[in-house]
Amino acid sequence: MATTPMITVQQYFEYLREKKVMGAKCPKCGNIDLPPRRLCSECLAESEWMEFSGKGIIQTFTAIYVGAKVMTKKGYDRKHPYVFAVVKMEEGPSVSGQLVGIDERDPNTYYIGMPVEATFLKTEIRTDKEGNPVFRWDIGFQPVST
Amino acid sequence: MATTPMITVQQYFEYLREKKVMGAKCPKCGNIDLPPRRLCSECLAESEWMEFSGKGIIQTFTAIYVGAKVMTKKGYDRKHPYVFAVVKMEEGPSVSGQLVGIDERDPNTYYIGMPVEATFLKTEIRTDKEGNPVFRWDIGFQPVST
Amino acid sequence: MGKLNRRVALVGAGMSRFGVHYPKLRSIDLWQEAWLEALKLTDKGIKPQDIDELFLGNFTADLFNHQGHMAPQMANLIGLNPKPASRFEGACASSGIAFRQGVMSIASGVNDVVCVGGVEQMHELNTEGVTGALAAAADTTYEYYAGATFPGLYAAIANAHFHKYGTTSKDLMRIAIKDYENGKHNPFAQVQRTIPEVMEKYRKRAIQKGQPEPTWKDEFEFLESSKNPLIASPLRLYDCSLITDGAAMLFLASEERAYDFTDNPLWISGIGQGSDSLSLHDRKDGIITSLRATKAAAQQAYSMSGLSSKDVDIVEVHDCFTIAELIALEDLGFYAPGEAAKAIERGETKRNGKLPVNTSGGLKTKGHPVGATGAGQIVEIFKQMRGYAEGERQVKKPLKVGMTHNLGGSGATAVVSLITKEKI
Amino acid sequence: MGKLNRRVALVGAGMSRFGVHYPKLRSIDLWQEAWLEALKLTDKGIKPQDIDELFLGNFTADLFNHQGHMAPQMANLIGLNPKPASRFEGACASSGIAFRQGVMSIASGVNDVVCVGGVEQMHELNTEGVTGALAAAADTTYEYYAGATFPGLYAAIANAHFHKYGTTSKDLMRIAIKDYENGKHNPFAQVQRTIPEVMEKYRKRAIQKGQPEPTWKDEFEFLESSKNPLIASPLRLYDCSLITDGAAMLFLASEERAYDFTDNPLWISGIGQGSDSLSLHDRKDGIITSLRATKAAAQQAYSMSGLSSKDVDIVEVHDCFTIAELIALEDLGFYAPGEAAKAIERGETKRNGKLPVNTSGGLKTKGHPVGATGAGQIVEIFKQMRGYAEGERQVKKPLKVGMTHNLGGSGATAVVSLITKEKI
Ligand SMILES: [Zn+2]
Ligand SMILES: [Zn+2]
Repeated sequence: MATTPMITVQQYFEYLREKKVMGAKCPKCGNIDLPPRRLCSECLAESEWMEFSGKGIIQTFTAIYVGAKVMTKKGYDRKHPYVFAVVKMEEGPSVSGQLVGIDERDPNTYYIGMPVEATFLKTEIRTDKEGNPVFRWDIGFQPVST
Repeated sequence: MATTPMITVQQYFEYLREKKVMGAKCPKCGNIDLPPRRLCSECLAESEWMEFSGKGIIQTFTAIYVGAKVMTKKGYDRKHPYVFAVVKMEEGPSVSGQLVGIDERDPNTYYIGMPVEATFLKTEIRTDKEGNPVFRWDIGFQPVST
Repeated sequence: MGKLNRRVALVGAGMSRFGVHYPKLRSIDLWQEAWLEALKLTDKGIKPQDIDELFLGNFTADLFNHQGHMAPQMANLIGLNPKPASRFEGACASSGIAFRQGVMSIASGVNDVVCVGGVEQMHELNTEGVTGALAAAADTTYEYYAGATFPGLYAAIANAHFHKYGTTSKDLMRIAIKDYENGKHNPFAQVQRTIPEVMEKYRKRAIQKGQPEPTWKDEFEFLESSKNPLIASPLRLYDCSLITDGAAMLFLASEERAYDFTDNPLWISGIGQGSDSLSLHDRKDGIITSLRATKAAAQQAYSMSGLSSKDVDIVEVHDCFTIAELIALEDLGFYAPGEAAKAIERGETKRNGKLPVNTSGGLKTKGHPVGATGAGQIVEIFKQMRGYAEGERQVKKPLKVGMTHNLGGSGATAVVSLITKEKI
Repeated sequence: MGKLNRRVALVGAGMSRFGVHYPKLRSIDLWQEAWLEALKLTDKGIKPQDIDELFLGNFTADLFNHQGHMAPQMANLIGLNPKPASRFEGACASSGIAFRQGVMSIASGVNDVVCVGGVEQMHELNTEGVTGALAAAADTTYEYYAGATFPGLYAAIANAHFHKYGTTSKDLMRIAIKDYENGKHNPFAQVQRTIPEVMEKYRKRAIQKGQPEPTWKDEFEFLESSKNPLIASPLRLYDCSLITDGAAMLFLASEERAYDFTDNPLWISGIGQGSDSLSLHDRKDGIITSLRATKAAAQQAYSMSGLSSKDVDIVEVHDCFTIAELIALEDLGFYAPGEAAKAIERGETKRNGKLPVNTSGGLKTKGHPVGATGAGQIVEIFKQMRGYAEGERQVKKPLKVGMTHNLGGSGATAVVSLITKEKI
């Protein structure tokens, strides 16, 4: 796999920008990691990129009323919470993401065990020298479209 | 000395705002501290406030061309450095302060051993809820007025 | 491996008042106050010349006060320069870590007497700033942009525990009610008021303002009301610890030197530390209803001392949130997974119950000056075991074995100590 | 007191390339690179299962990357959870402190094999941001508003040294020239170019641009020119260390376990740490031409090992600024106060001189990823003493005793280690 880029934090974010969920698979022991790791979390051998389906189920969640600044900037507040979720992907590993496409104020619209799929959420993190916004892309989740 | 305020960082700054250089003297061993300390730096007994004359001599100094943000905000830069000095006070202890009232670009106007006296320098540190500037007062030094 | 090459004693301890002190009292001032308090409870006194090294816990004065490199500064204030002085950081477990390293330094033969402390001055920032600084204890690469906050991470743990074991919000409320009852009797605590007293305050205020008098039939109804708003479901305000300024200090000595400071040293008979992934999503086998770092730390401490959970007479656990107290009691081996809530309901963890838990009031009422919390827990165990706990707070039964449990982040660090009256 | 209850060996070491890596490589990436490099130089290999604990040095990822609580995260990346993992902070001496605590943990009997490391990712901030973050290592209560910067504090030290001993800027330039010459031969260094090569680069660029060719008659004239601007008088650009991203890692073992990893362990025969007031103005008796923390640390290390400065064959000193290298050589006992400059002029500190100093290129060319610097110095001593130093950099004389000297802030923390080929 000499032609593929090295597994780094930055490259993982680049793939998210391209709307790809790229984890890592260990060629030695078969262990799968997400977010990806250069060194396998089971045996420390050098892993290789592996694309994920994006599908998973909610492992746990919370509706957050006093939010992180990154979220309050997006308009969430005590009256309109956002939902933070930990999702177990069908390939095995779990990952954190915001849960969207549900009614945050209605706890019946999301639950542990709910099937979800990846979506890609952008956040303005700063402006560049010309004053243009610079974005970061993160994995998020939404109910599986049927 | 029950009626005097406790020796705290905040009270030292309050005195600077009132243009008083207040150090501390240990009633037990006679040791003098500046900035003041509640516990004597020699014997850890509880010290008492002691007013300083403000006079001292330059122990060392430097003209700073790539400055702290607090100073670049005041307009100092690579072409106009400011001078940071450590001054040995006539009561014994040394303290740091900006040296003003000299020509920073002319190293002949300040030197180790030069007699100086305290001055009080204010810096805007933030604005309050109404948008009014909030200041902090620090000890600085200037050539002794003759 | 896993044993101390020399015995280590706890010979003195004290803490500043925990509370909202900025700008009146800063770290420098709080630290000096802790020294004076620790001196009071060191029977034969201690001098800077006696002390070989300083171990300081601090989470992030970097972000709270734009001050790093605090250990030499704090050493200077109590006359320790030019002796070694280091800062230890593991988020909310910072001074728990400092304590363990201080113990090892004596066992190593390098030191005979050390000072362990913690300090944090959080109120220089407003609440939004504090929340942002605390976020640095979680995984900012992969959790922060997903919206994680500290209450949020523990709320996610709580929901998983509710789902797996049927735990309820009412179970958590019992923990808050008990800890507020304890804090009332701690003159060093930030909040010295029981939940019924809080209710009474609201009642009086309503009457004063000519508003309708609230009609909560009991504490639970109050805790379900709008006076106890949701922070991150299912956690509400009174489930959470406080934002606190404070400092705590301990003196440790080798067996040879211990009696120079007191005739009644306590002994560090077991100590352990565990770690886990910083991010909650990366926990092994996806288990988040139990903290592996706590289990590892406890196992080391039990194994070093030869003691078991059955031997523990009193414990201070890291209750940054009510759910954390509940899970700690399970992970430390006091109760089987999913069983702690029932024991709490039976009153076993009350001050004069079978296993007094957080007699200090815990992080929720005593306060949680992050980097001083671990040392502060040991101050409480010291006071209780030596009979110095103030007023009603003093546990009446004999206390032979005390335990502290100090957590960092959402469980990425845990430190557990076993402190005994007798040499083991 | 002052002795290690068990012998401790250095059995492996390695570092990432130091340089400007953000955003391509972050702390997480650099740390994994350091692991792979350290593995290469551990003769018989090492596995996560062999390692009992992680000791991590980091100055302030809090301010550089808004990330605290890094030790469990770094432990996770190399398979160490749930074992203990702690972060140690003493500004630029952070991983020197981590190293000493790791040594003590083995001597204490608690651990047999430990991993010590350091990591810092500085380039996430711009230069102004980095300067602001570094200011947190000085006294922000009493020095920062007086205008203190790090170069400024060392410049004030330099002026005092010039005044007292007649030291000159030319003396400092000789140090820079020597360290750049060493850095050229270090493939892990941030700048691998001698001062004459830097001059040549400027010459070529001028010719290319059709500008008049510079006519510096030697390195000194270049270093007095506008190409080497004043940062804080008398210190200029090439007197200063670099802003660097990097990580370094070491493996330590008890005597019983050392031979499981190599047939040629090195031994930590002496180690010491000193502290001083954070602020320069508060130094004892007003002495700032010498650092009391270095003297205390060296005295402990010499006393523990029974060695003296005369026994040292090679040393990495903390040259955050040229003046710091000069003063270190005096404080460590190699030269009398005010005498180091003459020895440097005689060439004694060159790579094949009597006392090779900073063969790695030092902080000024190898780079200064603050929290990784102390561990990085030990990587260099390990490579030199084991004969692994790359190319021309390898010192030819036999190296029986190596020393490292790691400073924090303007001298508020110092750690000194003595590493020997033979057991002492
Ligand atoms: Zn694998
Ligand atoms: Zn005194």
